[in-house]
Amino acid sequence: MTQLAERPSAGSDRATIVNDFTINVATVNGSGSQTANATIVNALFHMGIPVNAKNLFPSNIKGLPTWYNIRASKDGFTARRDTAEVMVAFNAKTIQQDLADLPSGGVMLYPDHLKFEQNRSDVSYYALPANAIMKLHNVDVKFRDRMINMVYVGALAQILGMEMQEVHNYLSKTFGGRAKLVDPNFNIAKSAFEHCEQNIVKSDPFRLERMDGNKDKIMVDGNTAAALGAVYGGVGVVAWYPITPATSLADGLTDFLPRLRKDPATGKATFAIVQAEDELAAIGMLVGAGWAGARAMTSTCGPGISLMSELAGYAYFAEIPLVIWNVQRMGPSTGLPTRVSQGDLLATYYLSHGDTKHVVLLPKDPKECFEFGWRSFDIADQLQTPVFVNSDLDIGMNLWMSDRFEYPTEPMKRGKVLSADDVKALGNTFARYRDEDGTGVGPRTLPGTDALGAAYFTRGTGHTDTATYSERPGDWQNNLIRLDRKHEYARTLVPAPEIHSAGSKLGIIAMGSADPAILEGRAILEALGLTTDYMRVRALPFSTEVREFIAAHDELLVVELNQHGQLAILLRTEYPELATRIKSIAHCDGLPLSGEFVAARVTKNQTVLTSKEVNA
Amino acid sequence: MTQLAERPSAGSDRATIVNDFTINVATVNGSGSQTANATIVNALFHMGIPVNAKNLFPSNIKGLPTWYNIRASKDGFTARRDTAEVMVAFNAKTIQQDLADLPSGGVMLYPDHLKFEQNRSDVSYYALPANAIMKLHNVDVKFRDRMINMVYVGALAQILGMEMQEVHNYLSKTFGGRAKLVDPNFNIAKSAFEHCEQNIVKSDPFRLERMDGNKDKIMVDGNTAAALGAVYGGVGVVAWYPITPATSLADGLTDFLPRLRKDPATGKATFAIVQAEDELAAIGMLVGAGWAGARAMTSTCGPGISLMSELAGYAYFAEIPLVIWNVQRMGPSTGLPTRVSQGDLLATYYLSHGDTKHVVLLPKDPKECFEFGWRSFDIADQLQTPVFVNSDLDIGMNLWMSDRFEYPTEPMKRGKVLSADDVKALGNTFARYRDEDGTGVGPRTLPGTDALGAAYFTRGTGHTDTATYSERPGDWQNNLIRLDRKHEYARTLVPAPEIHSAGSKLGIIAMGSADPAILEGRAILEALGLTTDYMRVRALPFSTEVREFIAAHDELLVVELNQHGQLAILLRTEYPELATRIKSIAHCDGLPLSGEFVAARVTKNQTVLTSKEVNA
Amino acid sequence: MTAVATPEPKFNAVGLEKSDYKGLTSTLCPGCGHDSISTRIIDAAYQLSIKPHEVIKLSGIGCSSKSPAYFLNGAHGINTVHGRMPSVATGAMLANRHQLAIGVSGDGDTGSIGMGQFKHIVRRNVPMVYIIENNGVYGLTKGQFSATADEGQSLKYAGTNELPPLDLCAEAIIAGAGFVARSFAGDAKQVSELLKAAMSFKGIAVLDIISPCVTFNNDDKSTKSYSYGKEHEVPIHDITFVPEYNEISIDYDPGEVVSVKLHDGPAVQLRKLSKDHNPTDKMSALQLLEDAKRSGELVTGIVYINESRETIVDTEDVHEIALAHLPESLLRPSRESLEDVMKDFV
Amino acid sequence: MTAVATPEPKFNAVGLEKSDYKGLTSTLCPGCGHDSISTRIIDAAYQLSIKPHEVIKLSGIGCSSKSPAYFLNGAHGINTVHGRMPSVATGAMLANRHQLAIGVSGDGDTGSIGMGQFKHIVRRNVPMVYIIENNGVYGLTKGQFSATADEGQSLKYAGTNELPPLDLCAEAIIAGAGFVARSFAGDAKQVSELLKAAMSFKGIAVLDIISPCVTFNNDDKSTKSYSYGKEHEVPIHDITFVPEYNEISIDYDPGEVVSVKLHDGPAVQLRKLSKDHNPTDKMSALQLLEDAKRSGELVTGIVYINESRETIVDTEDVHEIALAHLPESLLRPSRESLEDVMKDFV
Ligand SMILES: Cc1ncc(C[n+]2csc(CCOP(=O)(O)OP(=O)(O)O)c2C)c(N)n1
Ligand SMILES: Cc1ncc(C[n+]2csc(CCOP(=O)(O)OP(=O)(O)O)c2C)c(N)n1
Ligand code: SF4
Ligand code: SF4
Ligand SMILES: [Mg+2]
Ligand SMILES: [Mg+2]
Repeated sequence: MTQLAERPSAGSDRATIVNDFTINVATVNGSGSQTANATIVNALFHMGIPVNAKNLFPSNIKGLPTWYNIRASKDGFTARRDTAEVMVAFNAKTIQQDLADLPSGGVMLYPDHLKFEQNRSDVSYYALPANAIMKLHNVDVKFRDRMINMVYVGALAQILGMEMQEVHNYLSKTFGGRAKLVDPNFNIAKSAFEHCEQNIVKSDPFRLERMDGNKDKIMVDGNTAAALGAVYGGVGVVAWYPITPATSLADGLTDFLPRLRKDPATGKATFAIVQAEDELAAIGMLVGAGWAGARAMTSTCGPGISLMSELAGYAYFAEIPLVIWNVQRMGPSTGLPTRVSQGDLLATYYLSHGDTKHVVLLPKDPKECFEFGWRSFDIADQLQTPVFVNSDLDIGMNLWMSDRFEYPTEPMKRGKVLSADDVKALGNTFARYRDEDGTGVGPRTLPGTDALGAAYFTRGTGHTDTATYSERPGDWQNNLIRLDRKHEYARTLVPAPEIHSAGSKLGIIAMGSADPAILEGRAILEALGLTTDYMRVRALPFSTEVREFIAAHDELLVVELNQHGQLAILLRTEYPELATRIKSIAHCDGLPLSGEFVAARVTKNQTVLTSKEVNA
Repeated sequence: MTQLAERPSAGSDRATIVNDFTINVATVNGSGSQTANATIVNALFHMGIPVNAKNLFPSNIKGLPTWYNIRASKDGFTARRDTAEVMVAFNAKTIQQDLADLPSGGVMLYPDHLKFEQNRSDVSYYALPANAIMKLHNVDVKFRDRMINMVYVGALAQILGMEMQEVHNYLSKTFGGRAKLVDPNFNIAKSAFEHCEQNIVKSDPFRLERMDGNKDKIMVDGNTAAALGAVYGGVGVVAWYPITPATSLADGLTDFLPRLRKDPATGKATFAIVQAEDELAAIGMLVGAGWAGARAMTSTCGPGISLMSELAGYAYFAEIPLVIWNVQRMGPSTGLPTRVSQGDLLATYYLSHGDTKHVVLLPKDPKECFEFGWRSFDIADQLQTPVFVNSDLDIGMNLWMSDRFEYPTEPMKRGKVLSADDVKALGNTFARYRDEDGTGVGPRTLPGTDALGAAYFTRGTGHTDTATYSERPGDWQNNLIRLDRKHEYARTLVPAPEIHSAGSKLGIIAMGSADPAILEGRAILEALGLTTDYMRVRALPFSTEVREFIAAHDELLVVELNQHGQLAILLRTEYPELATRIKSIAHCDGLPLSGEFVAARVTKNQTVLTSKEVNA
Repeated sequence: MTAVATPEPKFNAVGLEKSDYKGLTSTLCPGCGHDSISTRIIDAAYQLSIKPHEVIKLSGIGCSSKSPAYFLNGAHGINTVHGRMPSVATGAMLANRHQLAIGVSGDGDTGSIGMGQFKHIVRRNVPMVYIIENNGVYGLTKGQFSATADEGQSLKYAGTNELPPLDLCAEAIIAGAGFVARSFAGDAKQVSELLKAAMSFKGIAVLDIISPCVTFNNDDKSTKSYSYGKEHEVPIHDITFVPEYNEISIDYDPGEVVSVKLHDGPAVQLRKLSKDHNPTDKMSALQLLEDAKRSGELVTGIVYINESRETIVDTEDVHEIALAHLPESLLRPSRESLEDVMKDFV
Repeated sequence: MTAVATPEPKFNAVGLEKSDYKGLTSTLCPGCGHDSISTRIIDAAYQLSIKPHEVIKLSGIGCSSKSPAYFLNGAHGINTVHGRMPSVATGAMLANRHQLAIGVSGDGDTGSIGMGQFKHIVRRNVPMVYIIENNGVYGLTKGQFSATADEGQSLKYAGTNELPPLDLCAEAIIAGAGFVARSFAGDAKQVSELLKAAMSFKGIAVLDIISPCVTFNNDDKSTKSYSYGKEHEVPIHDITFVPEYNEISIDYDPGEVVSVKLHDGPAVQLRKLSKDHNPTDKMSALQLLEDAKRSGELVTGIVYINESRETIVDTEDVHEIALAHLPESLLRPSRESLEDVMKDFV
């Protein structure tokens, strides 16, 4: 077979664009385009081309429009782009609009049975005889919908220069080498490839070429990574309730735990996974497990976070370690369940009534999801408190090109747990909530500790430092002051911000999945002559480095994916004396940020944007 | 009978202190001291002496220590005081500590059967033959515990000069004039009075004297006032779940609604009250009722607020009017259920995940509870959103001397509700979420509207302005921007702050039940030569006057009854350019603030307290 | 209407066509049981000549809970949050007692997260039709087991279910429901008749309708599949909804037919089929369910019916004018009354 | 121990005195039913020679839920939030399968806010003793009706209750509980024997104990009062807990006694009293409850017992070493295994 990319480009006088464009696959959801799309992503990845994928799917099971964006970026940028040059238009309902969305010079691949108006002359149209190919291969009607997608795989291969060998490799891997599945799929792709080879005159400039951009990289989604991190973090009890986009994190645990965490000696599970009846029960189970001494976690998102509010406050106050993965989706309310946002920062930090304040970690990508997967348990155990990890739908459910995961660098930190011997050595007594070392953290014992004086009573009501019930004003106040001291101590335990200094007085601040867009935005700005510094905040409460960065810059732009500029709000709250330097660039339409957006908004920003102006 | 106060004071060479001291009654809870204490409060009130009462009760039903503070203040101050001069020590368990807590020159009344060490020589001891008096009156053992408290009523009357006629008046009123109940109680008091007359040599300077300080005042608690306000606000559906200190608000509705809101023509209820199975169900019922067009409300506190989180976000986003009374108690978690705090400001303002932001009203006293009782419905209907009213245990459950309630000054405002005719006039169509007038509020129809095109579908998911489902980024963003516009509009509808200007550059900012302490604190400071201005914030979001007040002062001290200085946090967040002027004085021990505390902290405050320092 | 003989009159008694009862086009999977139930709701409302604006449609979250958008466009609808439809329905019916409430929920929405509210709405006897579209899985979150999934069942994605299923009919009966029926989305006629009866019932009518999820739980072995239902359905009786009680035609042996009169005129006529079952006896109803569980039969029909309980609208003695529509004169007492009340406070 | 005949040996088999099982002094109202149940728990644990540190005590919120502080000071206790004790117990027992969990809840805590979690913990068969101290009111919030209050009952403060009571025994049975008993706090002997049986049962044992609230609901007419209980209690059988099955002495006519063997040796011996009741039959249990409701009898004893279901600890196949105590070597897989997994991602 001849890759079209190997032939001289015909019909286009524009310069060839290699490994630097985006393919947008428009299909109907539930039609089984996942395999086809994953094939493309993996083929590009194995051709050494930096790639990333953003799945824009609807909140239903079958029949609504869905788009899958695959970006090739020779420079290694992995943010979503605002435009896609190559449109695979396989959805009759959206084809006309999909055409309209193409940039000038774009490419339109479509199955020849779809009718639409070719009302643009500035794009290349490639019709694919999809039905004919399916007929040729005599595909069982049951599999027809799914396998027809291999037509565009083959066509893209031929037209753009994607290697068919890599297509084959991926199909083999995904179907476990079973020829009965691999062959029919591959053959359809091949037919499409051959059709293009013979019939299509390439009139566009886009090409894919093998390069060496992905050394030591892996392709993985953040939820899988988080699950794996938790497995290596020694998770004991998982309690969860299905909800998009948090479900696949629990699925990851359901897959990996039996594989990696059965005791080889006995075959017994060193874990338990419970699908709870709802999120109130899920967090209740964590409270019980954390109290009893197992590492306990859940994965959920906004509605679940709201439902967990009462028990999250209980765990904060009764000082019970547990980990809550909040894979954020778009709110308020049910919102857009299949769209991304960073809208739960305030909700998680302040979750529950009455002066509660939590620890929140903010991973940026699958690699950090893996790390926070295990580290969150260490932090929770050391602080004896709930730890939230605010991932999001983009990190959690999309395939990311990621650095390889690093095996935990330190042994587990289980915090101040007294054994029976410890209690005996203390004279058969201990003070559960006494702060001996200024960290605000007291010692605890676990149920079952066989020593007189080891037992204590845990409650959500006022207590002395020996855990006895108290309504005395002084006891109450001392306890809250100690909890605040613990919050200060937390600043020293949580991951410090990641700082990119280029000597500018203009600093960008962001968190989590905004990172790729910031990196690309900074590169665009740099090219325009505007150098920026950048701090990626990795946790609440803020560590001292956060303040230092802000103090060292004249103007700070806080770029985030929510409506109210929540990170900016918290930074201003924390640093009133620096508040006027902090400007908010908040955006909230359900799509991951793009580098173009960041660059445009930073350029535009010359006036002070207070939260009020942003909200107006 | 001779009031001791009418006799020349014997055995004390100190100046007489008239109508300006505090009585602290220490008893065992569940022992039935309410009647006795209420008698004292009411007697003072009817003697024209400004009075107030703070009940410090434990979170159980029977047998634990409880204190009841009654303050007489000729100057009309109604804040809690840090000390009480007159101790009625009727609790064996606390009597020794109660003695220790007396200020020098204080008074100790106690039943002569209680043993304790009279280890202070700077107080006056008055022993009361309580058991003997009970025996004299042959009280049935069933009523003994309760009625013995009348002993201290009679003794206080004689020793301090409280009028026995007023004691009798109150007993008559409270027992509906039934002599069978009035007489035995009064007779015990009388015996105690007579005992004191004959046996006690007054050695203290405290006296009560009739004055004319309470014209046009009433004595009432805030929960009763709130319930009554809601009755006059046209509440339709009440759904609630018992929780201290919110229960008596619902009880008020259960009392007043049948009395005031049965249709005289049919005898039918123009309301429905449901004790729900929990707070999730309570708010669910409000959502249903508010959506269907009835005025709907609940009363709850912290744990209930947390549980309502998901549906509160739903109501915000689906734009359903309802009213939530949050009678704040001490948190986090179950906390101190019978102690006061202003700790839910952040929790209610930001309640629910994903960029939700609510309207919160902040009443200061029963009168304002009455007003917000009806006005909150107007605001909720006009804005089509949940309205929180953050009262607290101090306002809600304590007896306050209050101005008389004012009948609603305006007819009900039901907001933009389209009738069948309206819809027909619009051509049988309307756009539920279209912002025609820049307020952010669209028109709604109620279920049952008999016009083609009147029905629409309410949801917590993304929608266009005609209420059809949408995942389009632009639709989503427009909707959130409109909701923010509505938030801006809310600033113009909510009660503006109350401002006391005395031309100072130092401003105090507070909210709710902190008011009496601020007023008294300012008076103390004024006497010391420090003039302060004062703004009492009455709602979130802040109206423009709030900013103006801050901008007009060099230094602002935000005094509040919580741990983290939540009002200060929100003010700094809102006005970053003024943030450095705003200092936090937050206090959180479960007791209402006192004027002495305010004065002392304001005096001490010379350095900038940031939230971080407060938290440390 | 003309007297020309047509199979079905085009307009019903309130002058509406069948199409006036339609909703939006469904976005559920083709073949989903839920869609056929929506069609039955359209049929029943049309046949009962209900005016769409007199209906309110309510649901929680799930594929099932989406379906109120797919019938009766002319009725106000509210898609609430997961598991909390019962409380919202309670509030709505108190605010406007004259609406006919049709609630649609799923086995997850009712049996898992919503169990507490379900029990309590039944206990309060809120007048409404409460439909559970029971497919044994969480459709919308892609096929996890729900609380009604078969014990020991294995699914490719969800693994093996180790827990016994809850029986939502038994739950409803124990909690005090007066109308409890089980049916099968594949049995169009029965579902239609049940719906008409339920819509005419005074009090809460709980319909637990097996409604296959063709995408995640339509395996032959699953008791929630079409094939299982078709093979194992055992209707207890043949159900006919009779608009006017006195119109009941006694075509059958009297012993063969039980007629249950409903409060406002209509009745349901139950012609005995396979089982000897007295649907007015609670224990017999529980026994029927228990037996069915053991035998693996999908027993359908009215499991229990008893219209004697008062509804919440009665016990609350709610005004005839819907609370939502009361005039200010009835909502705000007089100025004098306030002065009067304040006398208590001096 | 000496052989001198004393009424009760001072030390039990693990060498502890009764006082080693005490808790703090109660702060409940004098005479509260809950306190007598605490005393019975102390008795039972002492008699079973349970080591206090092997117990965990759990509760929700309410007067009843305070009581874990008043027994077994030597056991870890956790007073959770209102209605959510079941989920906390689930997590705790998964984390440490070797503890004996004793949960104390109220009728409000379980029947109102906690209904959903209650049904689901029963369904999951979490091994524990689940005690409902049932007084028909919310004691701690001062006397509102709970979901088990009598229909039509009037109380001075709470007014009249218009709703039918939920029967928490029936709820437990329907949800799949293997040990369901009703008792009366005034019947010390029965409560003690039931507790010992429940503590020895494998799986969840639900005890619905009528526990009078002397402050708010102790009216003669209330079915939750001492006087009502004393007058209307009808024990089904005389219950004797037998530590070793083979020790059962057949003092009675064989037909008069049913012995139910428990998994680890002990048994309960039930000598028939007033009623013919087969406690191993689910329908018969439901019938018993239904009849009792109609007759107004306070039928007490083991309503239903069946130890056959697996507990959650079994179905989850949890390690013999408590998850809470696993060493790092079993909690963190090897470095190589991670390399191996990552191969999936390239
Ligand atoms: C609080 C909350 N938790 C979880 C979810 C995610 N969720 C959506 S639908 C659903 C289950 C629906 O199952 P079921 O009620 O059986 O409906 P079906 O889709 O099977 O018709 C879940 C768990 C949610 N929307 N809200
Ligand atoms: C979320 C929440 N809502 C309400 C309350 C208030 N509350 C405390 S105890 C209780 C009811 C207790 O009743 P029950 O369980 O029957 O216990 P009892 O006091 O009668 O023993 C309520 C409503 C609470 N603590 N938490
Ligand atoms: S996933 Fe199942 S329940 Fe959901 S629409 Fe598809 S078939 Fe129906
Ligand atoms: S109020 Fe009732 S339940 Fe609570 S302690 Fe007193 S008697 Fe017991
Ligand atoms: Mg389902
Ligand atoms: Mg109770």
